[in-house]
Amino acid sequence: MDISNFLAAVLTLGIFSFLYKDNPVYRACEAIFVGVSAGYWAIVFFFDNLQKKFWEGVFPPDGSAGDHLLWFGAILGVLMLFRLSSKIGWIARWPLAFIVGATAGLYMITYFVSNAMNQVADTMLSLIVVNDVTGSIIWTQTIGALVVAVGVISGLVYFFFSKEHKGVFGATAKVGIWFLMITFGASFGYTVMSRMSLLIGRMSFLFRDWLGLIG
Amino acid sequence: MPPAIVNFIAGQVGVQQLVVSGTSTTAQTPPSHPRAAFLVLLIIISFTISAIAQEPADTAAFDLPDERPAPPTSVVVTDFKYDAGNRVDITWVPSIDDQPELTLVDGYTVYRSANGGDYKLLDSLLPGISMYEDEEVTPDSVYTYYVATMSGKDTVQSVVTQEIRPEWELVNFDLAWLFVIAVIISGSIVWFIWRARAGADLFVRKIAGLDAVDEAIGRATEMGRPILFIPGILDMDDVQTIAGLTILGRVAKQIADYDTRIRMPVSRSLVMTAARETIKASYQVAGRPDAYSDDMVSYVTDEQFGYVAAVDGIMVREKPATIFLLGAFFAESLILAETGNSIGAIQIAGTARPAQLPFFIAACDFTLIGEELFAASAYLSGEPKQLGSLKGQDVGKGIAMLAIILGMVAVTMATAFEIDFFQMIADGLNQVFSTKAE
Amino acid sequence: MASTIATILLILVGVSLLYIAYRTITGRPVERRIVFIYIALAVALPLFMTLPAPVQVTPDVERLYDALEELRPGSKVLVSFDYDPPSAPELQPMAVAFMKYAFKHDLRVIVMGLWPQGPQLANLAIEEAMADQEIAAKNLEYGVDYVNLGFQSGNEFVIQAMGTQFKRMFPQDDRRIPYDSIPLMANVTNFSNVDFVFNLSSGKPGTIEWVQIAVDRFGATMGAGNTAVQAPQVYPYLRAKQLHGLLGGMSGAAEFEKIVEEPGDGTTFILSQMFAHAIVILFVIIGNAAFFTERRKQE
Amino acid sequence: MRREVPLIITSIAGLVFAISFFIPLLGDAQNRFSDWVSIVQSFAVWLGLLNLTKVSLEKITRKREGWQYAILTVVSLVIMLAIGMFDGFSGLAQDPPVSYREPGTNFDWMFRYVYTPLTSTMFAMLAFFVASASYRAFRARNFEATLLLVAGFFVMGGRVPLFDLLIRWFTDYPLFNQFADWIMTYPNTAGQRAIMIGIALGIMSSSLRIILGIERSHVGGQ
Repeated sequence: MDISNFLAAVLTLGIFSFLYKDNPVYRACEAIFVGVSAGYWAIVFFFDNLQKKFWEGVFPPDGSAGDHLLWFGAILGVLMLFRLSSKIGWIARWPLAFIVGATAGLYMITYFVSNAMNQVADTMLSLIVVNDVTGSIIWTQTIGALVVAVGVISGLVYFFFSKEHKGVFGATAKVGIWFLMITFGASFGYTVMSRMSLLIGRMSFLFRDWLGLIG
Repeated sequence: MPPAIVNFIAGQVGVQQLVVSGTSTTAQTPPSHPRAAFLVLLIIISFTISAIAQEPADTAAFDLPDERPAPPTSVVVTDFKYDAGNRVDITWVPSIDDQPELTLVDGYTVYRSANGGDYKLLDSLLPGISMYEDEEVTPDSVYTYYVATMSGKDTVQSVVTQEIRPEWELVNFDLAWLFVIAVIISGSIVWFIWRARAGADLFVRKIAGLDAVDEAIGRATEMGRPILFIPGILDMDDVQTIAGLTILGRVAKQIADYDTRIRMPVSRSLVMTAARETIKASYQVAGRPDAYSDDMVSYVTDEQFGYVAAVDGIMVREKPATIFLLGAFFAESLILAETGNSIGAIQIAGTARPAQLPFFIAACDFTLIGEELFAASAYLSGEPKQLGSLKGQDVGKGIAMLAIILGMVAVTMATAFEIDFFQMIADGLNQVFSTKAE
Repeated sequence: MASTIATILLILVGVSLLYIAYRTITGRPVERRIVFIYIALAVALPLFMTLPAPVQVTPDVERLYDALEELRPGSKVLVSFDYDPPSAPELQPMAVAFMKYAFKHDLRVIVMGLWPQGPQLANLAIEEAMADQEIAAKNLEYGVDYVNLGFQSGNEFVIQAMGTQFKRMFPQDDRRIPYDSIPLMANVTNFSNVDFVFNLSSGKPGTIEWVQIAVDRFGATMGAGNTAVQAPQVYPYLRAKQLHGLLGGMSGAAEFEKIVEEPGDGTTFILSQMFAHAIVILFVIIGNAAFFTERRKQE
Repeated sequence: MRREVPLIITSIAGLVFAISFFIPLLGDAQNRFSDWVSIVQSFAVWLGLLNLTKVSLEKITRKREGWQYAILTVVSLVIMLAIGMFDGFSGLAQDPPVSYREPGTNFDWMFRYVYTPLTSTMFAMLAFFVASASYRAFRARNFEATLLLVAGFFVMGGRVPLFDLLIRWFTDYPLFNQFADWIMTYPNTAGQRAIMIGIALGIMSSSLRIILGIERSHVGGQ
């Protein structure tokens, strides 16, 4: 038997043993998982970023001029490590402030452009979709356009907080919540699908790669 | 005459020369006078007509193995608008021999000369391509380009383009509308925050889930069982956690009034500190500071599944009558909701994470959906920055709804009745909102 | 043989559900561990079965395929592997099928990852694609026909910087070859020099960030494969043509395998997927039947 | 000093990224900042590792509940780091250099046979929990939840050939597949889009607050 796969199988079954009940084997596997995954991340970030991008960026192996502005990144990074100390831990807020600011600046526009503006533009749909050649109405797409338009507007009405949900506005919000529920239903179905796939992957590892029972 | 057209004609001349002489071209000075251009146009037309007339002969010539492909035509270089002066675009019309069913053309090569120096190869491109973006230019230099058709080892060059000096622009006017709308929304957010700070009364509608809170706490009191509050698994830097704790403030006050017990295991030490402060303050407001104890909030572990296992244990052992799940939740949402459900607790949940919301809706009694969580938090806290943001966002939603309705009506009218006026409005709106890069 | 036994067992499982339904409705629900056993069987047994499941290719998958078909041989495709091993059962079949398609159609593949595990999963996918006889016969050369640029930290900021220059974020590839020495990357400066971007994503950073930055800001043409958890969220992008095609979850993988005619794990697993869904649906129905009987009694 | 400096840093970083959309000349500054973000994130990962070590060692020295497992965590962490560092530096010393995670290295072996099964199985357990929740918790308790579950059914049964196999006796037409597709393409898109626009505006307002210094929780203010 392949020793590598055997080890992987033992670890797999060790984690699954939690399903019966919490037990020392599971907790041991969990502890190993935490250690190995922290080590994995640290190594990858060390070699692919710190060594490859930062260090060889500042001191290129081919002897060309280095990019010394990269030092700023490293200095900010080192400040981050001060968080481990309770006395001067506050200084770690500087790099954090940098990351938070940069992310806020980038997101502010990217989300606005891609998730608001372009979506609004794409919802300005013709409620009548006509076949260019024959000139007749394509009913499936016409209904689809209507569904999208009504769904988006009523959904926005539901999330509009400056007006009480009464009268026509309230009725629209009601339609909005129905649309949201169908949306969440779709998400629900897809999430179940996703979770089942994860299990299928492990099962196929156990029966195919390890035991070799399936061709 | 716009330079592009001059260039276009110059390109055509180059082709014709090639066809006639069968040799590669030299640089052509484009005709500068409109009348000269017209003359050139006439020549082109006559050549084209003669080419059509000779078509059979040409097709026969196609099959010869040593046939050289035609060069690309109409090679035009344009400065890319609204950049830092570091991009020019070269476009051309592919060689007429570049047809999917023919294999004569292997692709194109683009050459550049900077400041009148030698031509250097920039890139080899696939057949069918008719554009190249050169992003290795600077505003300090002047460039000329030519494109060549590749066929085996053979290359046939186009004419050389006009000289171009990349220009930089300060402001990207393509995005002017984006900027205007962003400023309107940002401005209204700031304005509303300012108004709220000045003490203006900003209206926020009632949130349905909040009504259930009183009832749920009352039920726990009747049954004499504790209330469990889970603020998600993220730290204090997540807005959902903060919103959860704001609602906790209100819940804790009610609990103090009713003299019920609260139990709050958390997965971050900072959240523990903040939650203790929140509950303590609420007990003080309720006039029962003596009833508060630090044991109400306990830190469990940062580890996701470890935390879930511990909370599950608490649920099963202490059987809380009411469970609040308000904050940022991940895969653990369904495990918590399921266990809570199995002990028969009333569950009030809320998160802004779309992937977890379905599970809460299916397994809990009340769910604050997405933004409702923040709205509830703003409503309860009355904090100016939260309230102001909420109102400002409503302005954004208002604009979105209005634009959609207007655009929809315009497009529909334009399609149904083919009225130009509506088409104009529809196109205009689309231009304002669609920002797709080219 | 194994297939027959599995089928018989599965039928028995189905029949025993009736008993569970009876118990639950009469107010004696079974323990959760019993439920665990059911789901384990529903997933494991179909792995031994050889029933063909009729996979139906949906328009979203077709759109991706059409977009790929438009690429001429020699086109450069950037594939970003933004997922980790837990999502591999859904995304790896897509990756393998995509690689096989790309190599068979002489597309030049540039691989990268915004998740640290991505490049290693890419290596696995390439390994598997290379095992195909037709592809092996092509003797594809690393650095010329395909390249693995590796991982870079910075999440969406990596995409942002790549908009100007790939080299900035990937000074060397995963094998530590300098960017400038890789023949395939010789004329690739940024997104304007790749013909198509394909993104395999299971979260953040992933398809959403790629659309926001690479597509909407830098004008890349993009298609994506997503885990089923994420897929519903990117449908608005699909409608607005910010995305050209989407493979969603295991069924998306199976459909893609069908349309590119490279049957693989997606096709094999779809049967298990089907039975798992059946069990979940049945459990929801049983649970609700009990819920409503209970409620009626109370009234 | 403790508050002001981070607030200024936040505003500058935010402004550069937001405004460079409209002012192309800021592109270079933005790329510089992206470099730094990338490097700071590596340090954040190492911070996590040091934190984990610190917590685990405390647990061990104070013999807190589960300290034996903390030993395992530290040992496996050290082993992983040692293997990675060894593979990495010995690879760099070779000519041409070899990556630390090339197929065939010890680090790659650890990835394939230790890391992958552990992390995959951890998440695969969710399948069991979904199943038990569907039996014990997902209830059509009101109209909204009913709508959700029904939509979920159609998607679950339509996206795999489940419902279509059941109607095979009547028709070959993939009715449920088409319907699931319709749900995804129209109502789902509409709902997601409404949520999406709302979230985008929410992100815009919180980003604005951060850049303008109104929101200060990340620098320890309120």
